[in-house]
Amino acid sequence: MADSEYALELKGITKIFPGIKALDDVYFKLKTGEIHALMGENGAGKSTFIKVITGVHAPEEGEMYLNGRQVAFNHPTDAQKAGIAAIYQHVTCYPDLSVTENIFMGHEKIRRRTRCILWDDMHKEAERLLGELGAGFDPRTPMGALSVAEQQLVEIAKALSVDAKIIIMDEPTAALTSNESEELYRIAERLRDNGASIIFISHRFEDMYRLASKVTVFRDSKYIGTWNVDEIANSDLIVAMVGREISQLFPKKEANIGEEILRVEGLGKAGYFADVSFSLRRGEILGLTGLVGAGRTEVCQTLFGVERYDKGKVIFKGKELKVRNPRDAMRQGIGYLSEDRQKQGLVLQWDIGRNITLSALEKFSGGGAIDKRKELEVAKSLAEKVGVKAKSVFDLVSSLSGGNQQKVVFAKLLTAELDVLILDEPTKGVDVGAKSAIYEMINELARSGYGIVLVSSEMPEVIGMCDRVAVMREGRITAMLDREVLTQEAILKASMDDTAPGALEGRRAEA
Amino acid sequence: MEPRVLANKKEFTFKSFFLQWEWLLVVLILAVSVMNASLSEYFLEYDNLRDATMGFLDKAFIVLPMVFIILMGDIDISVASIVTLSSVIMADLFNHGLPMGWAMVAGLAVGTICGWINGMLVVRFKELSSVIVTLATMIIYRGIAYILLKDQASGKFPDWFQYLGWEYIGGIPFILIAFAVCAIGFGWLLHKTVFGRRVYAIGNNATASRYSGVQVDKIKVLVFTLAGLMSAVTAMFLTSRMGSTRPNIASGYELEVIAMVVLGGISTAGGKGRMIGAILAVFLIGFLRYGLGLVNVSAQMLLIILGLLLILSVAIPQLKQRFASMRRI
Amino acid sequence: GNNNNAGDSASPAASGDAGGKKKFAIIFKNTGNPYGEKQMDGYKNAIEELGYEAILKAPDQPTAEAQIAMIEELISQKVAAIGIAANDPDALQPALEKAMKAGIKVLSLDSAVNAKSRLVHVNQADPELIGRTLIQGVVEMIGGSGEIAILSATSQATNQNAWIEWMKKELEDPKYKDVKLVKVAYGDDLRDKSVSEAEALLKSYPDLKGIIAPTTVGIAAAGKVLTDKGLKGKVQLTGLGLPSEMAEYIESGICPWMYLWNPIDVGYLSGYTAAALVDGKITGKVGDKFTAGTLGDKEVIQDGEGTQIMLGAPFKFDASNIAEWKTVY
Amino acid sequence: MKRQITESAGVPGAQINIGKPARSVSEMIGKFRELGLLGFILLLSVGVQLRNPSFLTWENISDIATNTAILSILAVGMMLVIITRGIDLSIGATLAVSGMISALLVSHYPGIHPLLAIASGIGIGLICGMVIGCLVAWVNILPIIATLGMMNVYRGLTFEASGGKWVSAHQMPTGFKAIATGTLFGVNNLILIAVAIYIVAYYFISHTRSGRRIYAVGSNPDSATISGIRSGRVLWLVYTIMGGLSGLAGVLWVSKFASAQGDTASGYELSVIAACVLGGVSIAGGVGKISGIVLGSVLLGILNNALPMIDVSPFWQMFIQGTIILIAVLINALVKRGIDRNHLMRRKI
Ligand SMILES: Nc1ncnc2c1ncn2[C@@H]1O[C@H](COP(=O)(O)OP(=O)(O)OP(=O)(O)O)[C@@H](O)[C@H]1O
Ligand SMILES: Nc1ncnc2c1ncn2[C@@H]1O[C@H](COP(=O)(O)OP(=O)(O)OP(=O)(O)O)[C@@H](O)[C@H]1O
Ligand SMILES: [Mg+2]
Ligand SMILES: [Mg+2]
Repeated sequence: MADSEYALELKGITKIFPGIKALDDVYFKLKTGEIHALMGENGAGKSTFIKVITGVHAPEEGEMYLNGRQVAFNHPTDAQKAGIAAIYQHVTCYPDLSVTENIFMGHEKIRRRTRCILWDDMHKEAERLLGELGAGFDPRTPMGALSVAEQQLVEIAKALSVDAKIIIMDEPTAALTSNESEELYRIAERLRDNGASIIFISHRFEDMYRLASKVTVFRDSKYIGTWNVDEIANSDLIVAMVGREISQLFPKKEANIGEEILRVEGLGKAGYFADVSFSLRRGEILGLTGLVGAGRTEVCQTLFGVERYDKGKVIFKGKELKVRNPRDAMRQGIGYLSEDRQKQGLVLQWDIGRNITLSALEKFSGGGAIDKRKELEVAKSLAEKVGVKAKSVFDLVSSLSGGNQQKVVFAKLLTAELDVLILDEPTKGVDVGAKSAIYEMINELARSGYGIVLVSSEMPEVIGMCDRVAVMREGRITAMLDREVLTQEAILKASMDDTAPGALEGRRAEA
Repeated sequence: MEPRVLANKKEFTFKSFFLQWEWLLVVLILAVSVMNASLSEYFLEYDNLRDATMGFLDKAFIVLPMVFIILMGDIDISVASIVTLSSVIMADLFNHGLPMGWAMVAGLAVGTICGWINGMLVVRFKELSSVIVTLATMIIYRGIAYILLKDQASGKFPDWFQYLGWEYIGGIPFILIAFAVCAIGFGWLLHKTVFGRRVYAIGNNATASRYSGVQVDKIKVLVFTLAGLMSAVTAMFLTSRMGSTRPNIASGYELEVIAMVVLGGISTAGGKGRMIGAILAVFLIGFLRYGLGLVNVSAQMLLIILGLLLILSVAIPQLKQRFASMRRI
Repeated sequence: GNNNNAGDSASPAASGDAGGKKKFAIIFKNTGNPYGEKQMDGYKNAIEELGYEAILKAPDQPTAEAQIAMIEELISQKVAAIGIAANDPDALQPALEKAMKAGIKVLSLDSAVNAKSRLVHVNQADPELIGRTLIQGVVEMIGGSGEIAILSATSQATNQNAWIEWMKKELEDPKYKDVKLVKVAYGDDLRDKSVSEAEALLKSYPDLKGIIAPTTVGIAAAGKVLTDKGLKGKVQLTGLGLPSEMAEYIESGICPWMYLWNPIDVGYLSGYTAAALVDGKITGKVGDKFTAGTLGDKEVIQDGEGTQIMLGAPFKFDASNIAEWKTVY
Repeated sequence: MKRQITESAGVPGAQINIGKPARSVSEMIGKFRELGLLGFILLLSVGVQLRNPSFLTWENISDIATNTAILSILAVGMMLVIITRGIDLSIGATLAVSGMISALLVSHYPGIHPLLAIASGIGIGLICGMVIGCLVAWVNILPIIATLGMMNVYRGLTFEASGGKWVSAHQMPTGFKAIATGTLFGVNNLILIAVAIYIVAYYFISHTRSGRRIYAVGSNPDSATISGIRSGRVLWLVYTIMGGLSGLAGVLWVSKFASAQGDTASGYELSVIAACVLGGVSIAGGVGKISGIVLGSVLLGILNNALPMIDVSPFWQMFIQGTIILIAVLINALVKRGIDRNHLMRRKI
């Protein structure tokens, strides 16, 4: 059926946003029935590239061929009609609408003559699709009631629902734990075996090795090259992505652990978590890991005063801690780096300097007015300290790549006098280059006496960085593992239900 | 990671400096003045211009805190009702024998309390949005004014009370001086202080602000309370200008105030805009109305002109942006 | 005498510019009101007959605030006289006092301002006469006994309230012992509200025999309700209304007759009064006499603390004459 | 921040999974909201009935329905606008201008068929709505500002069109006035028109693509773009529908009251918005049901009808209405919170 061996071919694509060239003369070839990984640092232009393919953005230059025929998509529906489906990086759901509608939005089933929507058929079809994915929830539930991981499954179902020839997945595993990722791999492989071609974007090397046969790398909006996955060495790939070598991802560090600073006793919040107890010492990095929705973020936010707990107590520096809001927490000495830096960490429309000083404005105010010179000085020195790549502190944060944005959030934490840092997925969606800088920074902070709680879903990160690890499952801490016994197997065992072989297998059995 | 040195200065370009919204307002004010002057020989008389400001400045006091409210992405449509209620309560207390000074204090206090109630409702019931909350309180506050004063008008204030809205100090209207003081105060608050910076932060990203230790709720309550207080200040001036009060005064002020703030370039969608813009807008609309009034343009034409001005003022930047991005492509 | 000279010397500009034509202004309550348009027409006729220039103004909303702004605009234009149909009797006092200080002759028409804010009031009809006539009319319609109700404009409307007071006084007469005024309802001059209020009257008082609606919107709304409910002959309707609005219901017999003065004449008389004030023929004192064009000789008489000029008795509209008037106003 | 469990936006699920025992919690909340409102309405009715026995008579109920018809027709359009996160302050003015122009039309050409008059009113309304739609959808002006500006323009045009005059009952042909007073099977035309509009609107928003897209755009505008929904068109459509309904309401209004004035229905937009809010339409977008706004309109209609009937002092009416709106809205929010909380407590951790 194909006039060409390539299902999709793009030549010389250039896409310009006001003030930024997001894609610069980019090439890409996707064979029929292959899984092709697309990699690159944050801001390399991967997501933009996807949006060009799916017709969300129109490129300024370049040609696109589908099965050898030149096409031009002006609108997402054009791409949908041509059999291209995409799972976008940021979950794009309608929280108020049912799962079924989320799956079928844009291509609802309608009765020919009356143009009336066939709800029954759609619900049945949705149920079938979700069943295949091992999801156990009713397609009539509103999307907003689902957890992030469940929403990601719906996104996948949405892509499957159109029976696409080309499926694009933009960081689908970012919100999933290894088990759920495994399920996704299997689905992807099945789709490939059925003749679909898949473009797979991820920052995780394990995804690429596990799935893809080819890998294409972008760097700074430019096309770098395409390789067979089994032919390129890990280090070469990193060089291609970053433009230089990264010697050591997890720098060796000697822990310098001091007295206990924070103790949590039997903390509980109805519906979210219960019986959470742990202690943290100065200079220590305590890992907090588990499956998505295990309640880690909730625990952290409770400690930071975003939410209230209704059971247990927190002892901080020997005294019982009572915080009503984040400001209280910061005053007492607890800082929090949130999971979602764009929504919770930064004021995107502001420049770097203002973002850094936002939480410590009182320090620069004399008689109510802000001392702008002093503010600039502090902001500049902190931005330099964490190594933000920018022209000046007056650059807008929105113009920075993800990794640099994360560094700005770190700089923000350094303005306050804190003792405990709670870092919630500090490397989520951050490229390898920035990742190692962040790890270095975390170690540096621990050495200088901070107690650090590191929430992470990435096993290598947890094992490489932490002195002790608490594993959570369904709102409870199921294991506290010391560095000596810290292995992937131990963590997995603790994070999954002992009675069932695996969370997802369990779900499937039910469906 | 190679250490980097960041530049010390912000890049300054004349183009971006002169492309600011406020310049457009200045140009518009000049254009309106030229137009008015050519249409009516009376416009450029000093006495007339001076007295014209007395006519439109009363509601301008509400514009100042409304800038804060709209910057934070909220809105308060109960301000006109607060004006009425505090005016009515002031008059009522005065009629019951309270000295005028104390009655004024009570009026200001009532306005402040009304604003505080708005603020508390808005932060306690986040799911409701400020439009709904203040829509309800708008009806309630005016409702209370009706209950208190029924079909009566209330007046007979001491003579000195009338000076507020009608007298001059050194040839300058007192109301203009008072407005200038308040405008400078609010401008300072918004642009120079920690408080103002936080208001902008909330407007741009309330969640991130909260996570950064900004007490979003407290600031919101404070801003709504300020709006209540300034509405009460407007009530003082308006009552003084009318010499009496009724439960139906100041109706429709809320929309005029919001229109001025928007014309001033304050955008809800990103916490952008400056106090000076809103102040310029007050004078732009004020002089436009006055000038057209001098040539006795009919009320309906005035409505149409003001409506179109409002639309154009928001449409121009939007269209400009669109053309700019088209040209770059 | 003296007053006359003072007036002339204080407004030299008024007589000097605009080709030497003196300007006479009238401000009605709000725009788009046919009754007001007719009044302004009458005023204009009179002024132009006398060879002066007329300025007609009306705000888009019937508020005192808007009228104050218009008074300021007229002071700036140095008009010779202002005739005003006030939205509030007291709230215009400071503004009108300022106008008088600037040498402008101020008179009110239709709805009066308080005595301090005017030189003279042009009264369309004696409130006492209106109140008593309406009661006598409705009692005649209902055959001397039964329940009646009043459907008024807003609860603040001064004219209506004065008339209602006189109606109540008239009802105190023992000959009305079988007539019971059950309720005064307020339709706020809004169509929908007046209709609901009229319906509520009919339901709450099933034995209601007559409705008096001393306001155009109210009487027309009541006429509509009685028509729709087929209550012709069962519930009688009278009051004050525009012939054009009421023609339908007078012709159909829903409202056997009603009263109104001729708004054109009210305006016309006001125009002549204004001119007489400006020319110094009268000063607004009791006993002053002048000739008001086609309306003949008029005399200034006492009205509470102030003075007034009376147009005459209201005109009775019934089936025999409504056809010729319905196209006039 | 934790995401609140949101109420399902539409009707779809509701009738289809009859027979399935498991009902989602959100559905129950949705039901509860309407039941609560209904309960409140019944309670209010009983209270009023005790004070004034003529309240619950057939005639009065029919009057309430007739008087509420125009409000609830407008509420349908307003609901769509609010679902897309917008608001329309211009409807009173649109209503006035289309009512005035169709009244002028019938007064000049008395022979005109009433349906043609209705069509002309709807046409004018549609044009007004389209203009606003363009401003909101393609010039990207905030709805509250665009409609505030156009409100002034339309109101000014109404005065200009009429030259300050009113169109009175005697200038309107009987056929035109009969639009609002006529009955079919003993039911007033206005009620029938309103019911017809509910049915069409219900079908439109729950069974057609365009209807569902309104919810999609309101629920998440960004993903709507990515799903290939042309948000601009949806917004434009919504304001155009609102305009058309306002135009229709304008003709009905003029016909019902047999008079067209320049200041017809000024401030009426607030009542319509209040009806939507009482009916559970969320200003944050994406949520709203026909059944809700019907109940919301009915509640307002009952208040307008009942307060004069139980002899409440006119000076208290405004306060009482405002308080009831506030309390209804607050209780709604609190109940929803409670249910969310209960739902959480039931989760086993
Ligand atoms: N709509 C837009 N307007 C302006 N600039 C944009 C827009 N979308 C993306 N960009 C910019 O284009 C560049 C490429 O972004 P893109 O999201 O494609 O990167 P990415 O490779 O997907 O990064 P990540 O790994 O973080 O997902 C970035 O600098 C980004 O700021
Ligand atoms: N959208 C949602 N609506 C309601 N409850 C949710 C939602 N998302 C998560 N939850 C619930 O909140 C609890 C804690 O979630 P939380 O996000 O804190 O977990 P986490 O371990 O931090 O997961 P993540 O890896 O996503 O950060 C879980 O019980 C989960 O089911
Ligand atoms: Mg991306
Ligand atoms: Mg988390």
